[in-house]
Amino acid sequence: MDFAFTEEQAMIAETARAFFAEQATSERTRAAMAADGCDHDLWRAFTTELGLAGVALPEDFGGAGLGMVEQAIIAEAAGAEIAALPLLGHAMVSRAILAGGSPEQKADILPRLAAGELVASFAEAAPGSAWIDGALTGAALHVPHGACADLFVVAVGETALLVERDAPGLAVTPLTSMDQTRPYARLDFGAVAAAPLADAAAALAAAREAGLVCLAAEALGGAEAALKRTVAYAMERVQFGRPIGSFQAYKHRLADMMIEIEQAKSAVYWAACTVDEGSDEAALALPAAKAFCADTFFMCAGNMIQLHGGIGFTWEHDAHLFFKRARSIQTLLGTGDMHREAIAAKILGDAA
Amino acid sequence: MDFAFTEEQAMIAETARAFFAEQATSERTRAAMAADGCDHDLWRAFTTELGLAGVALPEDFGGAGLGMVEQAIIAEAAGAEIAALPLLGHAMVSRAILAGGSPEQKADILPRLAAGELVASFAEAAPGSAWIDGALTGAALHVPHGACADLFVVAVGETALLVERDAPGLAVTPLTSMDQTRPYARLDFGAVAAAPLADAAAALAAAREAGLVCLAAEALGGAEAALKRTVAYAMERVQFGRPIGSFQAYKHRLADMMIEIEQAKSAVYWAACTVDEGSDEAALALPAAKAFCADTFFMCAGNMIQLHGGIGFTWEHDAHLFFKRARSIQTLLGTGDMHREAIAAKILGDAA
Amino acid sequence: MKLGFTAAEEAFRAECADWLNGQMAGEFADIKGIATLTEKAERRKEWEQQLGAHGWSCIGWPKAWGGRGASLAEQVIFAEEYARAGVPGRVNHIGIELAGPTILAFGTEEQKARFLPDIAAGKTIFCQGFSEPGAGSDLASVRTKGRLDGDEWVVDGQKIWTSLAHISDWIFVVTRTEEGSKGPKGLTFLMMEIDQPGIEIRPIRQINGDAEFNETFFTEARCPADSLIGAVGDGWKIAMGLLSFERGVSTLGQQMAFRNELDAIIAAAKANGRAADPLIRQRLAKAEIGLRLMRYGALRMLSNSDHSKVDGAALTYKIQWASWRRTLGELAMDVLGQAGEVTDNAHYEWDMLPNLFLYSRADTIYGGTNQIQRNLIAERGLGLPREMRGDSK
Amino acid sequence: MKLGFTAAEEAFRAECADWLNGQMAGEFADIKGIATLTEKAERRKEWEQQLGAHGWSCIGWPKAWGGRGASLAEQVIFAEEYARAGVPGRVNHIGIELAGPTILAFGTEEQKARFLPDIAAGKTIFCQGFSEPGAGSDLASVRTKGRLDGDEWVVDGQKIWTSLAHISDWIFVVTRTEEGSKGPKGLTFLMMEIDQPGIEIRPIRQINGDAEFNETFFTEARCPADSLIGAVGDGWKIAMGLLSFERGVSTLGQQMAFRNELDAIIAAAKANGRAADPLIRQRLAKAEIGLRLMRYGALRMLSNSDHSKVDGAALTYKIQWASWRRTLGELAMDVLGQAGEVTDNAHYEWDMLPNLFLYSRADTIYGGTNQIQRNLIAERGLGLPREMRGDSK
Repeated sequence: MDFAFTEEQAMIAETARAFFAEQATSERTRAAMAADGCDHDLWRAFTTELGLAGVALPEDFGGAGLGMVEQAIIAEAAGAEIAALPLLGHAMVSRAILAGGSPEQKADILPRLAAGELVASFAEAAPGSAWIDGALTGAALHVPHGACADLFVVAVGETALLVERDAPGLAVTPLTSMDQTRPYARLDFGAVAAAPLADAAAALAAAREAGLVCLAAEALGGAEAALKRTVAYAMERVQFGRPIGSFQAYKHRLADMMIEIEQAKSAVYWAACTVDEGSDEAALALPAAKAFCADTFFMCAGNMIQLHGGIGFTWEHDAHLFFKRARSIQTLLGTGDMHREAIAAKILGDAA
Repeated sequence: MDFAFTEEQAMIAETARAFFAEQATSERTRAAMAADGCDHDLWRAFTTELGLAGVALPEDFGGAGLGMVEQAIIAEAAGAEIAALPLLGHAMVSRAILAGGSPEQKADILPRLAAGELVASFAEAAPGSAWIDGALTGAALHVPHGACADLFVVAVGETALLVERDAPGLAVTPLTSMDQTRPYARLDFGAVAAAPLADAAAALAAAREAGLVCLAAEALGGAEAALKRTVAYAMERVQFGRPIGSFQAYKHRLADMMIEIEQAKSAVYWAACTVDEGSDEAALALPAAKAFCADTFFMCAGNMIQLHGGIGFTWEHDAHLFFKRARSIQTLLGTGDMHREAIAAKILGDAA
Repeated sequence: MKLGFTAAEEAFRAECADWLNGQMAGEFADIKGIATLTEKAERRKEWEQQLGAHGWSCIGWPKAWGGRGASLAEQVIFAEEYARAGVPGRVNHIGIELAGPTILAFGTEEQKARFLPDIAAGKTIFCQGFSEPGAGSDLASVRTKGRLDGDEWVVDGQKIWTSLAHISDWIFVVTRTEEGSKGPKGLTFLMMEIDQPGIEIRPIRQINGDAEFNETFFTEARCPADSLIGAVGDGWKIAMGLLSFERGVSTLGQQMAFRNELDAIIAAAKANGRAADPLIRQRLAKAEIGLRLMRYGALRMLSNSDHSKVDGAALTYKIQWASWRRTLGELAMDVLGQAGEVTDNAHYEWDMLPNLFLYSRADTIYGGTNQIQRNLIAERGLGLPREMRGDSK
Repeated sequence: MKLGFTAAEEAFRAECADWLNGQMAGEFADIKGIATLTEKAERRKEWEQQLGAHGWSCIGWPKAWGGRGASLAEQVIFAEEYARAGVPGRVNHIGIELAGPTILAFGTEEQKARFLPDIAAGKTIFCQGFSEPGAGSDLASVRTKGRLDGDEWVVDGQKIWTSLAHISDWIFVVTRTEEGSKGPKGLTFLMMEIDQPGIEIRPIRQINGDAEFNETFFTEARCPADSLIGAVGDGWKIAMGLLSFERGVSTLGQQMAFRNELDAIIAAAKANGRAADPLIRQRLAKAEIGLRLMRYGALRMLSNSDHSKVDGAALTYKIQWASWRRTLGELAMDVLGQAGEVTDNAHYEWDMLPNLFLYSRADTIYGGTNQIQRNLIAERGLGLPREMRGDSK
């Protein structure tokens, strides 16, 4: 039992933080927002220079051979800069194939995912979709970074399918999304030929685990950055002849953000550890982390706008990037209410 | 449309406030708490000197011929001093008999209620209770001021029964209650002979209306007093060389109390008016007022303890009287969640 | 204390509703239901004029100045019916709610004659130049300078957050006219025509993608010497008086717009099944309660004839509605789910409810942040000590 | 980063559980499950001695002083098993969590030998004399005076909120030993025996009807000249050091007590049907999440070996648990309904859950109110400007 980063983990955290702080600038993110919502240069740097696209994949498949703790470290650092990167779907698909792919599927795809040659996203098919006789029909409504993915894992009921971007019958429609740093796309499946993953249950569970850890961690990173930037503003901005950070109401609001963030930090790494250690507690830790961190980020990002005053409400200031990302995290992979209900069912021992 | 007190109403408010402030002292209330939870001298003064036990009964029956607005004014003033008086049940029973009693029942009972000769309380029979062949069996679990009432109206399903304190078969057990200024009693009915009110539906509806208005108004009065006393303490108490009321976090907390209280004030008199004017809006206003005012009072009373620091947590200080009254109001006549659900059903047009 | 309306008042309600519904079904059908302040601004200036032409623009004003001397109850009724009919907000709301009442209270007879009928007729659109860059909540730290140059005031400086400046004809500006003065002293309240070389308007894009607010630059901008309201140095007093008008009958119209928003959420919840969720039901009920209490708070405020006392309902009103609406925006999104996070519109323009979610973050900032409101409530309403200014020690 | 325990640690867990469960099923069955700090105090002093006699009292202390030099993981395990077995809280918690560690850190070897083994053996019960009437959160404004009179300190003054003083043997007292000094300067930290004519204890009845707290009056109370910890004038430094010990391994035991409370609520909700209410379910889930995050926050805090940096988990811990528990008390009552508002007991004594509701209002006050905690977090954790003292300008 040692709930602190190892030296290697601390180093990865430092490296990732420095990387995103330097490269995922507001200017570049805004350029990506105006285009397809993906900073492609950043993706290249992330996958080549940093070489961490496969952080949680085994070395056999070209990955770093690390786990969810390290995946969370990366997501936290990327979240702190609201990086316009397709990390979420990529992590979900990587882990899904690792957990549920056939040996051939793994050998074929995982090395390319680890190298960042393929960009992947995960799609939940809408009710009414079906996979019959090897053909997928229906749609997926809100696929994160769906317009810039080369490969999808599509969940249709209890089946997990591999769908390639250029598969005949697949139509990908980019959607104007509130969070322009992770825009959604709609996928329409017109009898698309799709290969099922060998062990769908394992694949979907692994995708969900990775997704929840990533979202919680990126929310943590976003919340921390919102606090840090707002503290900096509070020290510099003068009103009524005093730095606004000297007003107690302002101080207490920032303190409240820190109180939540400290808990969020515990939540993220608790959840990541339960996955890495194969602990039963994962069934509590994952929904807890997702629900808690999403709320923390939303609270912090809302405060970021509020405590910046008028400037925080402008397009020009970055506060809205945090705010919109926070909103999108709330609904991605299940709302807080849903996750809390799952926890209630577990502690009450019912299935209501 | 004129949503302000008439001169008469303003005068009643002033008189009632002065009366309770002078007579419902902490010392007397604590003496009542140590006994049966009723300040009997105060009751005598209230019913004779002030003569307002029948404020919302017609003059024909010895009442003041006024309505729920004036009843609310009284309850607000009594609530501000956490007066140990059986006002709630008395008002509910008075209005129940007025609305649903036979001419004989009204003529027999209402004048004695208006004069304060009889103390009445309202009891909701527990599931399993029954009224068969003129005999009531079962129990009522939490009857406010039940141990000092002479007369009960007992709701059994859709029936409303008059039960006298000395009816054979009735056992009244005083209960040690968290709020000692309005202690509960348990009533056990062992085949008690009871007379039904002529129009039970009207009686129960009127009792509920009066009860919700009284509780909301007394919560308002309690919240206002909690704020006023805490403001006074904030001006006088010095910490770190400054009056604590000069700390912005403290100021903002008090401001938040005032923001809620102002809304609670609107809620109480809106609800009272809807009853007096027979408006359809009563179906929204009554649950809204009860739910909102109970929450406001609980928030203010909790803050009263917190903002007084250690002393606020002592038995000696009055803060706990407010806090415990606030708690009891939350559960009396339906919780906030229940009332809000009723409002939701109404605005959504369903009956879920 | 009485909530009901008289038969005559109900007849007036029918008259309002008839006329407004007729307009929204007829000549002005194209603007029905617009929820932002910026959309179709030119058509809405025509709507201002239509209101004026039919005597419905400023019904509480004296008849002499273009109003109809309506009673409080009538104003309440009109505001309710206006929003109920789906009529969009008044693009001249600054003129009719702030500039007009200020001129009525503090202006000369000549100024009243010059401005009020034109405001009521929808011919003069006003905006408000209070806030300055770097000042934010500290309204008294005005740096924009005004000096008399012969028979003209010459103004230099910059204002910010000037709502709708880009479609306005006039702006009222608080200027520092006494060299070296500080805080609320030495300020003067001027009315200036916008269409002049010395005034430049630059839009500020907001987080919802819209641009209702502007930066307004004054470079030797000019107005005649008699353009001031009150006396030289009275600027702070006038500005504070003006802000108190914000809490007038117009609040009831604003509330009816909120009503439309809440109704849209209720409709969405019923349509997509979220109405069955007990958590959503609680939040809808809370929103309903909050809205009702705003209404009765406003009626209490308007019915209160004793203006000598601090009116708690008035003092707490801003933070109440702003907080309520921000919460409403969050509820709207939770009802819509992910569907609320995407739009068919390629230009990042949002439907009513997502726009409500984004825009309402400004509600708790402009016109006095929630923090400033709590200070005011604690200090004016509860008599607690004032915050210290860092520079006045 | 690793959450699991080794096989040896799991074996240690079994050993702890065996012994504790055996005690609670045997000789000390009569105190099992007690939730307050005051009930059956004399029997619980015997329990302290039983723990000491079997080497389970202060397992993290060095063996030389009565501990067993247990590792962090072992301490975590023992704290968990202690509460899991339904063992009541330590009536000497001030001694083992505050006085002991303070003596260990700042005391002389002689003082260590004199006090530590007796504390570990449950023979010396300590209480804490910090707060004074009128001082409240302002800990530095100590007025209780200490002066050297020959080879004795003589203490005059009054302390308040001295938890469990009425069952304690010793009290540590922060006294002002430098005439005319102010604030944190001129204070000295003394250890005094309570059983002497100069010390009088008066219980303070609390809102839950219980009397855990006391007023403590010093009238020429005496202790030997060598009763001070640290040097004369070091009192503030020692007191602050002591407060930092509050965030040790004992927090995990406290959390397990919270676990028992939450489990009681869950059981009540299942028994009375409230567990079916989606609103209650959300609140139970939030309580569960909060409790888990407290656990992992504490583990983060304890695992953090870099004590040079401000530790955010430690800094935010007090307000986190206090606020969580206050919310838990409200949830408990909402689950119980009106049944929670009455008791069979004629003396206004309450069962665990209603008592939790009432008592938890103190959690956000003592040991630094939530307001003070937020100041500390903002100032120490975020580097924001300090609050001004009114008297230091």
